[in-house]
Amino acid sequence: MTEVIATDAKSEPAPSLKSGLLTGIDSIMPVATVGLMIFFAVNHSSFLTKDNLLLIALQSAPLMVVAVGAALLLMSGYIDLSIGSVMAVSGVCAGLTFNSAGVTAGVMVGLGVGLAVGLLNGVLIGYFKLSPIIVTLGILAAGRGLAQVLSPDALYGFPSAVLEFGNARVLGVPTLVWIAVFVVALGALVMTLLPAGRHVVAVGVNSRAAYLSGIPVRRLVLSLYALVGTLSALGGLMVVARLDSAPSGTLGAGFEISVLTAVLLGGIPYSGGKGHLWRVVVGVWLMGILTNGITLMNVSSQLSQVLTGAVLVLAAALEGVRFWIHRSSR
Amino acid sequence: MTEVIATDAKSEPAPSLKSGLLTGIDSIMPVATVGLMIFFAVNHSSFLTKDNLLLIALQSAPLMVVAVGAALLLMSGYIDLSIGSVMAVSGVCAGLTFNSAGVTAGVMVGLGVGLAVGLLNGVLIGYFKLSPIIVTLGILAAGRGLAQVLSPDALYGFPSAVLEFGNARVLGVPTLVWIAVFVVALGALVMTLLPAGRHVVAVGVNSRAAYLSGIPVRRLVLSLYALVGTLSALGGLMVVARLDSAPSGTLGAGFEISVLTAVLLGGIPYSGGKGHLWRVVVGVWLMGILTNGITLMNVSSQLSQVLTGAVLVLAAALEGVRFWIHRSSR
Amino acid sequence: MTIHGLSKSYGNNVVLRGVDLQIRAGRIHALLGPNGAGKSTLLGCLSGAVRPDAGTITVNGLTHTGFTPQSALKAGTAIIYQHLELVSDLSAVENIFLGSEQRTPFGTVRKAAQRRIASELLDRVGADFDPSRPLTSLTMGQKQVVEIAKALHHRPEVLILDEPTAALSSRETDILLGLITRLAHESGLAIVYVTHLLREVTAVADEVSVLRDGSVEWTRPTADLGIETLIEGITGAPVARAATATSENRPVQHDRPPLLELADFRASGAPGVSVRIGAGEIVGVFGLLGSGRTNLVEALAGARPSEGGFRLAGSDLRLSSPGIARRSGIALVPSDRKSQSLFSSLSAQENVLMPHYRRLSRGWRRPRVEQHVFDSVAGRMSLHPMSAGLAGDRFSGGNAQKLVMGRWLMDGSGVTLLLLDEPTQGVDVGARAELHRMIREFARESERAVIFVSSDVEELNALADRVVVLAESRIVGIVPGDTAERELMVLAQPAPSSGPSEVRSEGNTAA
Amino acid sequence: GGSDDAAAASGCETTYEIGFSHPISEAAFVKGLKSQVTAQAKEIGCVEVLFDDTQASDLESQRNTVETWVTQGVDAVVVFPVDAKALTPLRTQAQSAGIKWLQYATPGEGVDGYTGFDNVASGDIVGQAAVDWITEHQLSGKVTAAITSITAVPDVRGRWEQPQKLISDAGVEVISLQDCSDQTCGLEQAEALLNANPDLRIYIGANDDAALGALKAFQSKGIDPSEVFIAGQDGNIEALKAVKAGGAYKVSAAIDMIDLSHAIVQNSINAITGSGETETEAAVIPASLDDPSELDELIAQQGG
Ligand SMILES: Nc1ncnc2c1ncn2[C@@H]1O[C@H](COP(=O)(O)OP(=O)(O)OP(=O)(O)O)[C@@H](O)[C@H]1O
Ligand SMILES: Nc1ncnc2c1ncn2[C@@H]1O[C@H](COP(=O)(O)OP(=O)(O)OP(=O)(O)O)[C@@H](O)[C@H]1O
Ligand SMILES: [Mg+2]
Ligand SMILES: [Mg+2]
Repeated sequence: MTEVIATDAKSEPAPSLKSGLLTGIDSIMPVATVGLMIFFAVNHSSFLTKDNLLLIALQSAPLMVVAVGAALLLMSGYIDLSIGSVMAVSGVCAGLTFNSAGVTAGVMVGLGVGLAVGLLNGVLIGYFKLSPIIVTLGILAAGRGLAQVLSPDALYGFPSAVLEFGNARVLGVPTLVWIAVFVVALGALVMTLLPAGRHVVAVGVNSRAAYLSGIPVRRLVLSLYALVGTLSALGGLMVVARLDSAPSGTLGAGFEISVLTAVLLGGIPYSGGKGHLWRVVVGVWLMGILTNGITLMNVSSQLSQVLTGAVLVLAAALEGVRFWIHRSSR
Repeated sequence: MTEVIATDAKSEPAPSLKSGLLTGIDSIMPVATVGLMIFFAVNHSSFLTKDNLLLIALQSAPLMVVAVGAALLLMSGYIDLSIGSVMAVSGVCAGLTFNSAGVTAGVMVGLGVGLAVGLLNGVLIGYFKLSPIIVTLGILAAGRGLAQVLSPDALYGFPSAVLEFGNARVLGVPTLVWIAVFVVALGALVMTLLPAGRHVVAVGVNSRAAYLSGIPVRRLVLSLYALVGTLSALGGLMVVARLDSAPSGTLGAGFEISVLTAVLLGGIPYSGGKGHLWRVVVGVWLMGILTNGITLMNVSSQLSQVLTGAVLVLAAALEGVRFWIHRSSR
Repeated sequence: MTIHGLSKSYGNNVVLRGVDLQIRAGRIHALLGPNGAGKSTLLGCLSGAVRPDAGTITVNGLTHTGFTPQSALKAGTAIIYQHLELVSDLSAVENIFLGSEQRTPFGTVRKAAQRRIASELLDRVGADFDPSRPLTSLTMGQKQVVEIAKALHHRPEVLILDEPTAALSSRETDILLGLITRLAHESGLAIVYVTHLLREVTAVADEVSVLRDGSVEWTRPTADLGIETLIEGITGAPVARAATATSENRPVQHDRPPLLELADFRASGAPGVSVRIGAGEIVGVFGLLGSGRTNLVEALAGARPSEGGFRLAGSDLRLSSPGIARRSGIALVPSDRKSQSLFSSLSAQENVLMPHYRRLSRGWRRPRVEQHVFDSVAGRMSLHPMSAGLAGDRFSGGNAQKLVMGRWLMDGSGVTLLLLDEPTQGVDVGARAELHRMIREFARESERAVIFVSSDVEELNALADRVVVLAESRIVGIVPGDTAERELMVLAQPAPSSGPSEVRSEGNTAA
Repeated sequence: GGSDDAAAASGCETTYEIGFSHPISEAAFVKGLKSQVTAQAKEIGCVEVLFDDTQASDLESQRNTVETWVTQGVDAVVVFPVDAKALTPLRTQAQSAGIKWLQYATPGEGVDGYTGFDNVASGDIVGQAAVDWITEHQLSGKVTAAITSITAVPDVRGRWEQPQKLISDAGVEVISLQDCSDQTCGLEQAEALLNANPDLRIYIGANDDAALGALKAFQSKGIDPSEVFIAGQDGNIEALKAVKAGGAYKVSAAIDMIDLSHAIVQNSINAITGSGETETEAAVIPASLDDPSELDELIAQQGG
């Protein structure tokens, strides 16, 4: 799907064994995911039902939407830790608007707030060159506080259209899943078909060289932060629509960690410049089935943490193996 | 104090105005900290008492100890997110040993476990080249689970020596504060006087060049992770001694975020290679007085989050200003 | 040192096929060969940066099958890499001693002693800057000198230099050549010297080996060799005229309106520069190390702040960023390829096309068009290996340079003013002639001009219509392109501090 | 203790300073509780309450805050300890400095007072209500149940242990007992469980938030609300309104918040002055449609 880096194997036919090994390793993560699915399927009869798989897709939808934005940002070498709070602020703002000005207005306001926070991040980081981690950590704290100031009381019971939207299905598939698919497709489109996709990667690999060759680096960074802000807001709205409630204290709390994990699981290194969007999709899906499987199998909460940790370390190990094989092919 | 990078101002006498401006900007963070202290002192009579200041030092001691290790690691371009769980695992192991085999054995076991986890991280990351973020995130999850498996029930009521140690004072200053001072001094020593200090920076700036100069990069990375593991264990033990309890579920939870924040506040960029240890000390202290002042002034929890966020963004902005002025002086 | 049967391949790309070589103490052994022949790879095997697949290296009677950087130093080999491998945020002293610090009995660093020794080493290689300055404040050339001092500090028996003069001006080159001659003939070091500048070979080398396609073609004493034999050995073909072409039938464009006019143009704090450049002109910029050449071309490309008059093709411009400069048709090939222009992990095709994706697209990208454009540039530059998908950092130095040059020399790049900082560094003789031809062709197209910085007088003579000579960031002379080296050097000497600046500015406006 | 400036200004002899530390500030219920405590303090007069900002049961943060109060010399602290054992040394230190140490939500040894509600009773209320509902509809063995826990706060384990025991004894299998205390998690857990166990009809939240999330799952699945029994604990306003709406959300073990917040302040004052009752267990009230007027009153308490 979304090849960000043309691999050697593609342009010059390598000896079949090694190229076979390489593609093999590249697909270890998907294979591991399938393996995990088989494990759960064997251990719980209802895992591999259409309903359950659709459910995983539905539950992963907000994560997927935000992860696409975060992946693009990370490919360009930047990071956004404010995601969870952006979801809360925009969810709360939308919630406040739903009841007074209607659903469409609420959605607009929610997305607008996300865009605004994204622009703020982008200006501070892209134009004023402030540290991405500190700035977005700051916005994370401030945003959560702001959300609670805006809505000290619980915010719930929106117009029925909200909940209906959260539960709606098209062709048997939940609308929210369609939205996620749409966003992934959009991301893939940008990365493969649009010039901007190359620019994102260039900035991630060598931002000075990108700047010197005339790519508007600051504007690109600004746009990416704006994108992540907007997608976070969208993710927040998706959660709100499903809950029919916008709990300012907990909405999206810790979401940035899940996003980061999914994106890193997807093999995008922190230093940027690499990665395939479809592997991020696998990363999100892996996290989704893990939570689902653990819930179904009623694993105790301690053990489920050990399990999650083990999966992460394993993912890192696979990543490592891939790295070694690629390297020795140098 | 601990100058990691010789600044231009030092080596080639620049025009006095600019060098004045530079030192001025370099000390904005300390000045801001003092400013914040004055603000709190004016607004709350008990802020600037000896007891309260000692209390802040005491409460910051575990953070300080771990932050020194994390700062060195970050300077070399690596990161450890497993800190909180390492504190928990080693605290729990120590706690299990205290009652059966005595205090000294417990401390040894605790530090040993921290060292072991650190070595594990170091081997996976330094030798097998696995992704630092994924590996340590994995260890974070797995470690917390492990701690809870080891001690599903609350672990408390240790030999009295433990609590006494946690509360002891030497020359009127808590022993734990002395430990923190000692660790900071040790870190400063390494960074300024020992070859290892240069190697850490070299690896952070250009690890390939460091490798080609004959620096044993993998061993250095391993040692740094071992150091962070051991210092995390020490931090965990300090907390345990103060609590007289080793709660496996919450001991050290989220500590890695505080550590990262303090270190980044201290101006060590994520990409490594730069930074002054004394500024990390200021970072830790700033976080300490902020929490303390907010508690004293009874700021509402929402507002306090907004405040904390604002301080972070401000810190990033100061860092940005510093960067610009340094740059334009080139 | 004896090398026997050394082999190395990357994937299916066989780089070294059983290299045999003998290097004797007290001799300078030049290693020549076209770009991508495997020279750097061979040297990497000797320094521990690359692990050979097969073969042995014997130093002082001890036989090794491979090195780590540490064991190579221990065995007595020291290397200066083609791409400098220094730690930019440390000082020169710290870099020189990195990994082998002088220690007190307590294990602490002996800073004063290190500084003293570093100063001595730098003196020895003819440098006079403060060794405690951080590396970021040094120019390319000064960094090169630091790298040499670092290698010497290890008191090696075999000193390996991979194109050490590619980024040096002729004065530093002379100092360096003098230095290695002394080291070989007086101190008895064995020296392996890789270069693409053939007059250096005839000047200092005792023996020459030519490496082609991963194996040694021949090894001969320099005394029997002429330049033609060398070129033939390297290119594998009889000397083509183009390879030695100089500035004949060069039209000087007095009649045409100037394409570029600089009026008191000041590059980030430097004194003002005024000059006019006509369409179709190729202007060389000459100066000593640190004379402000890089500063000037970077400012012209919008990469550094600048003030003053800048008029291109009749319109006044304010260059606030490379992006804006680019849209006005200005492009730069910086001299520091690794950190400023190459996208190391991106493919060759992406490296060449990066600034052009938008232009080549119709909203969405057109892979076939992209492929076609790349193939045609790569073909014209004879890129080796001719592989669109290979990552930028896997190309040899000269071929990587072709990638970043090809970025702007391609057809329809939309560039009218091309700025080149050391455009052919690390490019072999054959390919250099080819690049020169392409630069000339580029400039001949309507309404274009090229400004290039070069430390190589031969190159200036071969390419430039006029040469602007810089000293301390001021224009101290504008001379014809075929001006002899001696004359250029005299002009480029920094003036005594009381020098009357009016005299210089007179020459500035000559067009 | 006591800031006398403020005392003079407000016409009090002395104003007492009380620190109230609840480590889950982000929960909707706690926000309501805090404002109610402030209101009660105003009503009682001559007392100032300081609040802790600790979130997500962060032990370190809680300890630091309370320690700061102790050093500052407040008159009393009321603490909902993340881990009571871990705060014992601090309690001793406070008490030896003459500061009264009261606990909230969980009783403890050696404390100067206790204000709370009975977590076991709370668990009993929802558990018993579930059992009654099972019996009434004769569903023993025909349906399954899920319960959530908050293992990070082991002191409130009555909330899940009681219902687990009661429901199992009533012959209904508890197919899931996992951590969950917010709406998103309740929703996702319930959805997954419902898919796997179409006979899941009983969902007991360790707090109201988890149960509210689960409610959405049952609703969107389109299951007849009369066939479902959802219960939560705490009695936050959103849950009370869900109960009042008469759907699947059958009951919330609601804590009488006025009672509770009044006692938090009054018990502290009593402990400081050494006179009067210092131990109160606020009523845990089964808020359900069985008693609509009670339900309305509880909603009114929270300004609904
Ligand atoms: N890491 C690598 N992975 C794959 N191929 C490589 C790698 N490094 C070098 N090569 C290939 O090895 C060949 C020889 O490269 P090398 O750098 O040794 O050439 P060179 O003779 O030094 O050329 P130049 O004169 O341009 O510096 C080239 O074809 C290059 O593409
Ligand atoms: N980053 C920097 N910080 C401080 N001084 C600098 C910096 N870069 C260049 N200089 C100084 O500016 C002057 C001009 O440097 P510039 O790089 O333009 O010279 P150059 O002629 O291109 O030299 P080279 O041949 O080494 O590339 C030199 O004195 C140099 O020391
Ligand atoms: Mg080379
Ligand atoms: Mg230069």
